[in-house]
Amino acid sequence: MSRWLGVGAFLVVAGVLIFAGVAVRPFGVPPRTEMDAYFNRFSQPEVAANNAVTAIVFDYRGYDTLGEATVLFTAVTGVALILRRRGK
Amino acid sequence: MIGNLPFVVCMILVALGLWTLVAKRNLVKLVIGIGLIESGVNLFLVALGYVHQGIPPIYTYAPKDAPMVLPTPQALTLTSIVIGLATTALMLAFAVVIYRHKGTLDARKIRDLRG
Amino acid sequence: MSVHAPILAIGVALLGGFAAPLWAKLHKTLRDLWVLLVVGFVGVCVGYVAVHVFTTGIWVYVLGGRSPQETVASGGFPIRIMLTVDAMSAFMGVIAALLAVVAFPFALKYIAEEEGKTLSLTLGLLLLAGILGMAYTGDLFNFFVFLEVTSIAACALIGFRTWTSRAPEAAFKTMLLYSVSGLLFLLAVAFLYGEYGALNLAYISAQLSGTAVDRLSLALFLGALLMKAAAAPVHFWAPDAYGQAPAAKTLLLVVNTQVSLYGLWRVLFTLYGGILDAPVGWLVVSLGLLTMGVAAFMALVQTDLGRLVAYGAVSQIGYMLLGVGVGLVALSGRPDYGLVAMKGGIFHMLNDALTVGLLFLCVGAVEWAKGTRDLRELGGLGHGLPEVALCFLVASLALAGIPPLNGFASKILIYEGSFRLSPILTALAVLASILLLAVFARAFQGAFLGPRVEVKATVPWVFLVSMGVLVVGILVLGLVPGFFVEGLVTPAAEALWRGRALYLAAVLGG
Amino acid sequence: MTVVVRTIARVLLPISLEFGGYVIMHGHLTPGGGFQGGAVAASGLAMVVVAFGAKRLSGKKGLLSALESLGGVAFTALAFLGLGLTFFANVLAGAGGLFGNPVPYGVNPGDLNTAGTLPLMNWAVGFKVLAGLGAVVLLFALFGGEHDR
Repeated sequence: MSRWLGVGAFLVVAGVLIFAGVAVRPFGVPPRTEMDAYFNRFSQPEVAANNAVTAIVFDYRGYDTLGEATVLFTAVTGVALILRRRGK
Repeated sequence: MIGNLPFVVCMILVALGLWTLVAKRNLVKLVIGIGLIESGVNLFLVALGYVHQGIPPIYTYAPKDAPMVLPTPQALTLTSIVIGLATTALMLAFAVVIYRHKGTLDARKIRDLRG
Repeated sequence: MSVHAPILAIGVALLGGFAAPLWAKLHKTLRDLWVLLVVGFVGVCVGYVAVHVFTTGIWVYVLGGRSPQETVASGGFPIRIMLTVDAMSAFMGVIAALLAVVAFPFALKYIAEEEGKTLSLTLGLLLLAGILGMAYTGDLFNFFVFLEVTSIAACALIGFRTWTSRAPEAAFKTMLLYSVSGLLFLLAVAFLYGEYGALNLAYISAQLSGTAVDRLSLALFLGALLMKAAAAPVHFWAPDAYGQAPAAKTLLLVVNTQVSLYGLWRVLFTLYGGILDAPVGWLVVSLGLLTMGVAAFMALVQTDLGRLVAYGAVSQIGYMLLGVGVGLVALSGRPDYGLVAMKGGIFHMLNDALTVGLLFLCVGAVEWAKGTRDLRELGGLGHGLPEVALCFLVASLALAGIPPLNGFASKILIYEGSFRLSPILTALAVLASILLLAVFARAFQGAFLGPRVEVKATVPWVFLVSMGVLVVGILVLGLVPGFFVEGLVTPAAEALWRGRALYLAAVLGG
Repeated sequence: MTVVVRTIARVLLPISLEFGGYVIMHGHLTPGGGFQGGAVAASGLAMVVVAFGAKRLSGKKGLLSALESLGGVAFTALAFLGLGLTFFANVLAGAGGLFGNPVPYGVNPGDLNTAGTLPLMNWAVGFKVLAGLGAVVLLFALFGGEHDR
């Protein structure tokens, strides 16, 4: 009984997700590109970088990268904490 | 025309990941389920940035006058991949410690914490 | 330097976390001093930000621009990440900083050197930085990044006691839930990015038109943040997590839950404030009632003091959801009682931080002195540890909402607001409070009353100072609540209630 | 592991480190950057752990964690460098000094001495990722070995 309930709930969620994939917007034709067009246009004059992705990662959204580096650092610290030997 | 097929495939990946979380009881398989959801979301993000006939947003020796794909989703995906890696590493560390204590990875057999 | 105060609070906490292991390699005392210095500095920055925001309004800080106030590029859309600190964010920051200032000195004494003190202090600083980052950011993807920082740091701290099998188990469970919550959040952000090509909260909020995809994103946001805030159907990770983490760090976990709630308020009131309808509010209200009921009943049957307090903490989440949920239901017409209930819910966040924090510190002190938290083995500690017993008593009464303590001050506002919406809500909330009183009376009797027993160790004065600060806070907030409600809570509640237009204007101009 | 694996690991380690360094160095010109390059280099470290066993490298744990902390501190310090304007402001880009050459708009062959703080941040993050991933692999390997014995 509860098993079929679970399967039903899962099917509903999967159906909603797939519907969302169809409904979101046509593939390959982004409707709003002001921000990305700005990045592609100005990453060279403003940041002096040919690679717009790196310009975003380290300049326009550099703060996200700081957070990301923190996540990695946190995870390594966490693994070190979890796998430590006690009494050392 | 492939229509929205890429988005649908990403959503199917997410759904498969959710199914793994609901149906499987092995801790490592649960971690794999999280990984599946994450791959689905990351692919979805990258697919959102695609522009028809687009080239990578890098100017070094780029072809002239081709449209560039959107760079932001690629940057976001990079961030989210690293976050996923961190999550996976930590969860596997917990799984390893649980295995050492209990000698099993079956989630049904390790439940001390109930109620 | 003062123009940079919001980012200094976060940046210095991150720097403190990165550098703490390096100091520990030089000398352990240097590391302790460093941690205290960093926490103190962060506290000062947060306080400065709060005073500034409460007196002059929303503080926007653009990261990486030529000037901190250059919010939009030519064309009228924001391109860089920005911090947007309004009264609600500042209020949340104050709660976080307050508990951090109390928790870190306690942790310095509580965690033994050979049990990984350096690593846990590092994780504590990173958790603090993540919480502040979540509270201050005005960018959806950035919120996700810091959500993950807090998730990972919190789970590592939950798994701290690796020599027991329960801690890694609780940590694994929590991490699973947190990962799913983070990924749902990211999926919601991805949908919104696909529709509007932007990540800035205010900009997306101005563009939202209420399509099917927008509503799906709202559902994903709700699921993600409620999961992380330990609301009822998915609350089961919280007692395990709170019970297993070291007591001093549990304080930060409590704030972590609250900042997820803050994220929920932000999404509901600011991001979706323009298109929200009452059913979402009723959903939040019913989840709130469910949470307080389920948690109070579960607390009745606990035999572990830590888990009992943890269920008490979960039940308080229900009151916050109820208070703010009533405000959500009333959002379209904006009658007065909605604001009253919201004031109660938001004031309760501060009160809950203090009372639950104090309870967890008491549990930590009991475990320090006695080596166990099992209520069947405890008893008679009131003779050996009178100060701890007093603190526990004050905190339990405050949690159950007995006047003149602070829990009453906020609960009465919630009751008042929810009564005008429907008396049934108030009746259920009062019932849950009575149940909690019974639970904590039993806990107090089981742990502290009874024949005198020997205690292994006396409680160090640092513990008592930390606990004393919280007791003073509880008493002050309970005796003169009007001052704080006027000065702190009302601006914060107003920022959500009517502040959406101001928030958008501060970022987008005009 | 056998002598074949060890020899190949000896040969491949410098290559993977060098390729990682290349990816980090050209992060602002070609696909790649600090994270990707760091991961490439860390794969070399993982190979060494597999080939020679974690025991022989257990003394390097402290070094790796210190390197990771240093990378994080350096990255944050570079972000603080912009504090004259705002946190994370790229004060070196186009300023004429280190990595300060300007870049015109359009397709060009690329100049290493551009992009201001970006290459420096790439290096900081690269070292951080190299040390972090290396430390994770080493910790897992050490823990498993302890358990089997």
